Amino acid sequence: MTGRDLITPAQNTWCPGCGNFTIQHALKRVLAKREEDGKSLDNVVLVSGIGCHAKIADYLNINSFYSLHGRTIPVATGLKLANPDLTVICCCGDGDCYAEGLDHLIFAAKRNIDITVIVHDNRVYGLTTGQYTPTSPLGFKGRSTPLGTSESPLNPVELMLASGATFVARGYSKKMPQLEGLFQGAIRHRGFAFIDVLQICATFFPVADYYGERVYDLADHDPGDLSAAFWRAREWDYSGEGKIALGQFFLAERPTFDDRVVATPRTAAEREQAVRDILSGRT
Amino acid sequence: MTGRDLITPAQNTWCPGCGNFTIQHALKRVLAKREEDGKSLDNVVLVSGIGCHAKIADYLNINSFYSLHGRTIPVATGLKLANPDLTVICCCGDGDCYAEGLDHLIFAAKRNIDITVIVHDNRVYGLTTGQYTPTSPLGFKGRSTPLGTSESPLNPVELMLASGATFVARGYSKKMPQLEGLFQGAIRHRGFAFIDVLQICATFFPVADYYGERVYDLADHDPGDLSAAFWRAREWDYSGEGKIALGQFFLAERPTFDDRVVATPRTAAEREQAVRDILSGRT
Amino acid sequence: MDDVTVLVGGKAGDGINSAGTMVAQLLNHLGYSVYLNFDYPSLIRGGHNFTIIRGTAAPKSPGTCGEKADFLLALDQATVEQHNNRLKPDSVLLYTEGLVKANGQAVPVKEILTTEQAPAVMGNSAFIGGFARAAGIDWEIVDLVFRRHIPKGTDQNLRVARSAYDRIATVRPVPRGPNPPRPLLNGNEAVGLGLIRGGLDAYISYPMTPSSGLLHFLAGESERLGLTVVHPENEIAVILMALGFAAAKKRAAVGTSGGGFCLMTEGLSLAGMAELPVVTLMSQRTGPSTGLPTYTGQADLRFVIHAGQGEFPRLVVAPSDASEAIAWSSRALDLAWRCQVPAFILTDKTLSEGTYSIDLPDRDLPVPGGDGMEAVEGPYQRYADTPSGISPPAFAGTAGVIVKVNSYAHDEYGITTEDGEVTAAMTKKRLRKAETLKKNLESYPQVVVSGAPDAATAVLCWGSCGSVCTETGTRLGLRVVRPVVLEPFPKSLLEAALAGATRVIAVEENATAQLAGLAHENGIRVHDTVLRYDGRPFTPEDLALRLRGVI
Amino acid sequence: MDDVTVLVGGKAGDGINSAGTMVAQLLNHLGYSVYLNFDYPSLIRGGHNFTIIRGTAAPKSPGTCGEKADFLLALDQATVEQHNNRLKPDSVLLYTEGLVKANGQAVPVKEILTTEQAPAVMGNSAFIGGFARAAGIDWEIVDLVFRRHIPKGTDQNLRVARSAYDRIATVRPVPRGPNPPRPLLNGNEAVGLGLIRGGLDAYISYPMTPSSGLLHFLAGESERLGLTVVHPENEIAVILMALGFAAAKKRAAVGTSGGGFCLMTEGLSLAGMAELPVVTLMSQRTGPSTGLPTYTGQADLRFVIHAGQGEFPRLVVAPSDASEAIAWSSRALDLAWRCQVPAFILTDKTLSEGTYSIDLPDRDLPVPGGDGMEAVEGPYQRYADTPSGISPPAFAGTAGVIVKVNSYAHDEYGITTEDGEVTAAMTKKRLRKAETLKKNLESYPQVVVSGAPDAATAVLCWGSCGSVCTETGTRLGLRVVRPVVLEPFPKSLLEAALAGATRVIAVEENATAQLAGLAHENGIRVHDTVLRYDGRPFTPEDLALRLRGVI
Ligand SMILES: Cc1ncc(C[n+]2csc(CCOP(=O)(O)OP(=O)(O)O)c2C)c(N)n1
Ligand SMILES: Cc1ncc(C[n+]2csc(CCOP(=O)(O)OP(=O)(O)O)c2C)c(N)n1
Ligand code: SF4
Ligand code: SF4
Ligand SMILES: [Mg+2]
Ligand SMILES: [Mg+2]
Repeated sequence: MTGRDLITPAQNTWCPGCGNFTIQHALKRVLAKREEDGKSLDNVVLVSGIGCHAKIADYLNINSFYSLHGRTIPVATGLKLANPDLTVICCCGDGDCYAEGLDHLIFAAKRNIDITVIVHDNRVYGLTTGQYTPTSPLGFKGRSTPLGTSESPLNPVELMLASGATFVARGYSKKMPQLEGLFQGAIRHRGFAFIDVLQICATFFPVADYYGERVYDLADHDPGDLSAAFWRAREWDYSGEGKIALGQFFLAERPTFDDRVVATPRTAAEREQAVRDILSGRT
Repeated sequence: MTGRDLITPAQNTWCPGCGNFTIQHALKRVLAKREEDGKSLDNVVLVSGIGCHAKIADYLNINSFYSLHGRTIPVATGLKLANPDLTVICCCGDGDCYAEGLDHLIFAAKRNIDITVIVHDNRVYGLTTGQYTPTSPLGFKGRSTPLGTSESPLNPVELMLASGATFVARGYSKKMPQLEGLFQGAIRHRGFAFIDVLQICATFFPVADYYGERVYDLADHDPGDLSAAFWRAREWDYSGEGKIALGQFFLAERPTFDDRVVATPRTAAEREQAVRDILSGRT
Repeated sequence: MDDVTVLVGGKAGDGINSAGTMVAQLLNHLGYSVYLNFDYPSLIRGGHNFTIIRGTAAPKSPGTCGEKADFLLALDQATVEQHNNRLKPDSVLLYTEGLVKANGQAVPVKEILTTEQAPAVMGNSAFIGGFARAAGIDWEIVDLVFRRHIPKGTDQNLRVARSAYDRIATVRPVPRGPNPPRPLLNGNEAVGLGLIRGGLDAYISYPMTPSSGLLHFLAGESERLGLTVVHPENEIAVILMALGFAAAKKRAAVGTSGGGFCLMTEGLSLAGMAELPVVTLMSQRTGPSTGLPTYTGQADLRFVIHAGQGEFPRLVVAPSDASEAIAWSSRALDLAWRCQVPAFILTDKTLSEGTYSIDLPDRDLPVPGGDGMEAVEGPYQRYADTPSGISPPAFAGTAGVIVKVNSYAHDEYGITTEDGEVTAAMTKKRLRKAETLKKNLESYPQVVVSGAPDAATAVLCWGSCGSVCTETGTRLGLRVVRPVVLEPFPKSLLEAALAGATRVIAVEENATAQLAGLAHENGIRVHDTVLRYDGRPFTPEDLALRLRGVI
Repeated sequence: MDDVTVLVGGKAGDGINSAGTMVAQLLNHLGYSVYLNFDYPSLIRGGHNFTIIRGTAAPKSPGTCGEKADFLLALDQATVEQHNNRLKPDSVLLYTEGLVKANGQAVPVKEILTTEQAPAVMGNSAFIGGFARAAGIDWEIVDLVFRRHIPKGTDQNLRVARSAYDRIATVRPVPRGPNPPRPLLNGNEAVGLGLIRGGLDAYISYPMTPSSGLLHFLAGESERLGLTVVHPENEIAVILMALGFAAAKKRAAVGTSGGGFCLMTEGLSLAGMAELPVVTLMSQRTGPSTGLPTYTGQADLRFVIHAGQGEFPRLVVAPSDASEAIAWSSRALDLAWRCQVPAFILTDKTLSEGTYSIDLPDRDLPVPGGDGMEAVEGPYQRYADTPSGISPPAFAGTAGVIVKVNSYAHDEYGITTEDGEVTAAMTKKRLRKAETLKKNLESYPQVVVSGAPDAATAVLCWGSCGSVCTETGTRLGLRVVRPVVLEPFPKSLLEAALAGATRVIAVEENATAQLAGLAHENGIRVHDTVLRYDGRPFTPEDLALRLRGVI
């Protein structure tokens, strides 16, 4: 199917000023370009969790699997292993894939399964009205922690580097052109691609000023250098006053899980024969 | 209770040559010393998962919570938050806490909850007869992967460093005195202490020769230096030919979750008054 | 007029729920028993929200709202369009001047805010003031309610309200009602207070609508209640942490809904085997799966009764309103600890997020017969096999004993066993606790009868449907029978309550009539069902119509 | 003698299961129908293991073993001590010379190994040879069985066997039986072959006893079957991956037991809502919680039927033996895809790890009436609301269509809705699929009657108990009625099968009689129960005794 309208008629219910608009727009542009390049979108699937971010599954007019809170990645893994021709993109939330489903994220990186994971990291549970997430700063006052959180945030970029991810990047919802480039690179990358997108939540964590003062572009960084990547990742710990690097932290080529695991299918006749062979071996 | 026999009458069913014997012995010695030092063992609780390792809950004659596959850490967290006077020790398996329950491990590190986590890392699911785990080497042939695994192992030491653990160590079931020291240090440490113990599985992964050729002692390493710790952790990726450092990788003092979170209890009368105050605020 | 309904509608983010609460407080202080239901889609801004507030002269909260509104406060055009059909000929419609087109009285919100130099958020105060005047509510009551419930910027808010009060005409005066002002509480908060009374030490929860309100409430009150509140990484951690608390002698409760509960079922089975008490607030919403997160349903009864592998006793109570929720939440925690079993408080969106006038129940008298625990000789046995099935508890940290908690089949000491006889004996021991639990329940009103208690036609219902069934049953002359305890199933009490009924109709907010199935399983015949499963609660009108169709 | 029982006992790690399998193959090639049950504790070395192998002249695998043994092969002393009571006056006991003290014939294992310069692992071959001679089995059969089933070191093993064969006396000759040699397969493998015949593309599982055998089997055969086999990080990932496969048109199955299934329930509810087919092998063990991992039970029936929040149709089949498991696993996968629902193959340790002589069932004829799918006009609607409830499927990657799968309440296109009417209509649509599923099931034998079909007293049972009930029912002259399909419950078929029965006794391996409860719920009266829940399967003797007590 070509020439489709990339946005569905579903009513958009993100708050005005929400960073999800930018993410959706960037993704839409990448998809549009893909079509312009003559590649069908019929092989693209979007997998989302549950949360504000996840509504993108209703809004983008492509194949989608609006799954469960925390479970984008195993669904995406299943899709990819079932049909390696698919381009599988996960739109996750930070509560979604750094709390509820963190283990899947780490295993996807470890396996180097060829999917793209975009985390709408607004550092808050948006849809459930503003509780802290694993990337909220220490002391964050949300509805479940009115006296402030008692734990330091995770650094997802560092964690992904330590887990073996082959494409690790960070974007920002107020840096649309860079975001588009990162998305495009991630989708093209053969292997597991991870992008933590600092996404403004206009309602519960509107920290554009804080980001504005700290972000800088990873222009002079060598994404082949893992140690440097770690160092850049640790400049900012999602809490303090450090500089916030945006762009590609790390890039490597490694064999993918889908290449290694997928079986060569057999015909029904071959299988029935195999069944009989197995049985005769048991007689 | 003092002077107890530290071993229960339960029949021990570990295979001959199993590294779990050493771990148990080391732990027993640390407990015995604690008693000698005049500290009661009544405040010690052992939490285990399910697996060969976990049988230690039956064998050691101390308070224990023989929990579920993958779930030692949340149980331990609950125990510690409920009663900060408890000394809580988790004996986990590698399948247990690097696969099924990996997220809990990372969150325990992030929170710096004051518990000790000992991972019996035999790099195999022992009790379920030898399937690969997250630390099995690439290509490991287990019963679920007879053609060899398709994924590289996780490096738990690196992962723990990236997650904010304040005490990170590696031991080896054939280095009993070191193990005892590490256990003692971990239990004394105020904060989250993690020890990955390379444990020989005599039946499914008997790699004593491989380890024997590679292990060395982290004597000259400064455990305050996080970058150096990362570097040492990355020397060996649980698969290849690198040197395997044993000992303490990292140590730091940070506020613990239990210190921050535990509430000051109120009397029943104070609470009934609070209930009435709340209600009058709603009138 | 001793039954008044007000609908406040607007956009998500317009503060519709707060405005509704203020209306509810006005009715409360006017002497009415109040129920407020908040209808909102799962989004943060935009979309259509509305609250319906109903006040009646009856002594108890009505717990249900009708389809018609006496007052419609339209903060946006959608309110007028979607709720037009609720208007009766003499209903009063107030709307935002300039923003909404409708037949009724305009509230010049913008103008008032400008005059009072008040910020936009105070716009709702104008509506409250306007409503108060339209309903002929004395200014003293308005003043009192604002002072009590808008602690910030009270005076300015009052000026805004007064300004509207002075411009609107009293068209539908609401007389004073007979009741004293009482606390307004939603079901989640009521569960919280009940748990506190039951001796709760810790509340552990991962946010999930419609249970999150309890997390927010207890987190907010944790200091003055002396409560540890934890929001961990996921629901698996939630229940396992709670069991850790229990093993250290601290009373813990957890709260969740559908998908979150799924993730707790493994821990639940552990609680059953390890005999660790834990109370779960299970607040139902429309399923399956993510379903309608902010709408109601009663489709998880069977799941809660059978969740977790293996067989072990559990307590499931489904209160119908906030007052009952306080009483039964306290009992649930007490009984869970007394019998060392998991317990459930099964609510739904209607109850959890609905606001009720409550009467703080008296605290239960201590259960006669003590704690059913027999002393056991010799070294401590965590799972001593006693006649009641209940083993005297000790905990990690109890001086002088070694306590071994175990998820495997185990002997009396808690050491793993694979022996068939020991395994069977311990299964029997655990199942005996169900009998002890039943005995402990005897002093409580497990089955409630209302409506026309002697009628030959009976409505069988459970949970939040109790209110709407009682109202409709009373109107139609039907007996209304409602088990509050659903497990262990109060078979003989239910039989007694249905004695003489020739026709039993189950009314449930699900599609497969789960309580009817339970009744059948227990040999109690249900003849017909009236089911609703569009996420919305029954209304008295709707239920009456459908009941008339089957009686 | 057309019914022979052999017990092989020794230490974990002694290869007791392999030795038992060789005995089973000898009986198989001697013309017997075979059943083998392996009893082992949850540990790797040491501890006591034993297999019981039973061969009968009947055409079908007996599927159950008695309490007495005709031959006892004692590889250790514990075998003699623990199984002494199984010996009849004329039983034959063989034991390891030097290691075991007993009355019987000593097998000089050590001496033979030394003579043959054979490694210790070949010791069991001596026992097999000794047994063959004691039972008077022709050497040709021994030779053939060794050549077929011990491909490594065949000749040396045969020499060891022969050496023992030559030293042991034939005391209890077992005549040739009437059956041709047939494949021996355990229940897990049977499920695997059935799934393969149903068109399985992928098997995803996390190891958990007693389901792991299927993972190991399919992983081992993945290449020649062209099957993708994945063992992911945990059970949550397992079921979600399977749903990913389904959404890409690949038939996936998963396998687990108790606690692992708990973790899948959230994904199960998603499958229900998103209408994605997935087949789950749920292999029961003794619960609750970790329970007895290597022992049997039937305590998860209700849990499987009600698991997951909300209401949606599912298929639950419980085959009784390996042949039935092949047939019904294939059907379960077919029906799951036909009706876009989750399906369960509910087994237990007895079936999953028991080995049976099987007869490969014919493949089912295509179900008449096609796939029940109506064409729908216009742009693709994943959830088109058709009369059958089944929407024509398309998948991610299908050219020319956009496929939106959704866990929220959704409209026909798969876009999220919060509309009450759409929500209720889609719930009805999904529940209609249960009717379509029932229609599709009509051509299959959903309820099996055996024993004395016209007897007035009926035994009601399910799953692996079918074999022991049939045998005992036949002996005692009882009708045996067994639903294979447990959900959707085959109410009218069961009523028909029980017609004329004046007394119905439920026989189940659980403590609360779950099938009896289901029957009651469906208006079918069960008068008494015989329950066993010590982790061990009923034996014919035990069952007969207990049935006699209640009839
Ligand atoms: C198992 C489970 N637990 C909890 C929820 C409730 N829930 C829905 S969305 C959400 C948080 C979403 O936060 P995030 O992933 O950061 O997404 P955002 O809304 O911020 O985009 C939660 C907790 C759920 N749907 N399922
Ligand atoms: C939820 C769940 N899934 C699977 C199992 C089965 N199981 C029991 S032990 C085990 C693996 C244990 O491996 P590991 O943690 O490495 O312990 P080890 O036996 O090697 O000491 C598994 C998969 C289980 N008990 N629970
Ligand atoms: S709550 Fe935050 S993340 Fe959600 S839509 Fe509004 S601005 Fe966006
Ligand atoms: S299987 Fe391995 S880990 Fe388990 S007891 Fe034996 S040697 Fe130890
Ligand atoms: Mg978020
Ligand atoms: Mg292990």
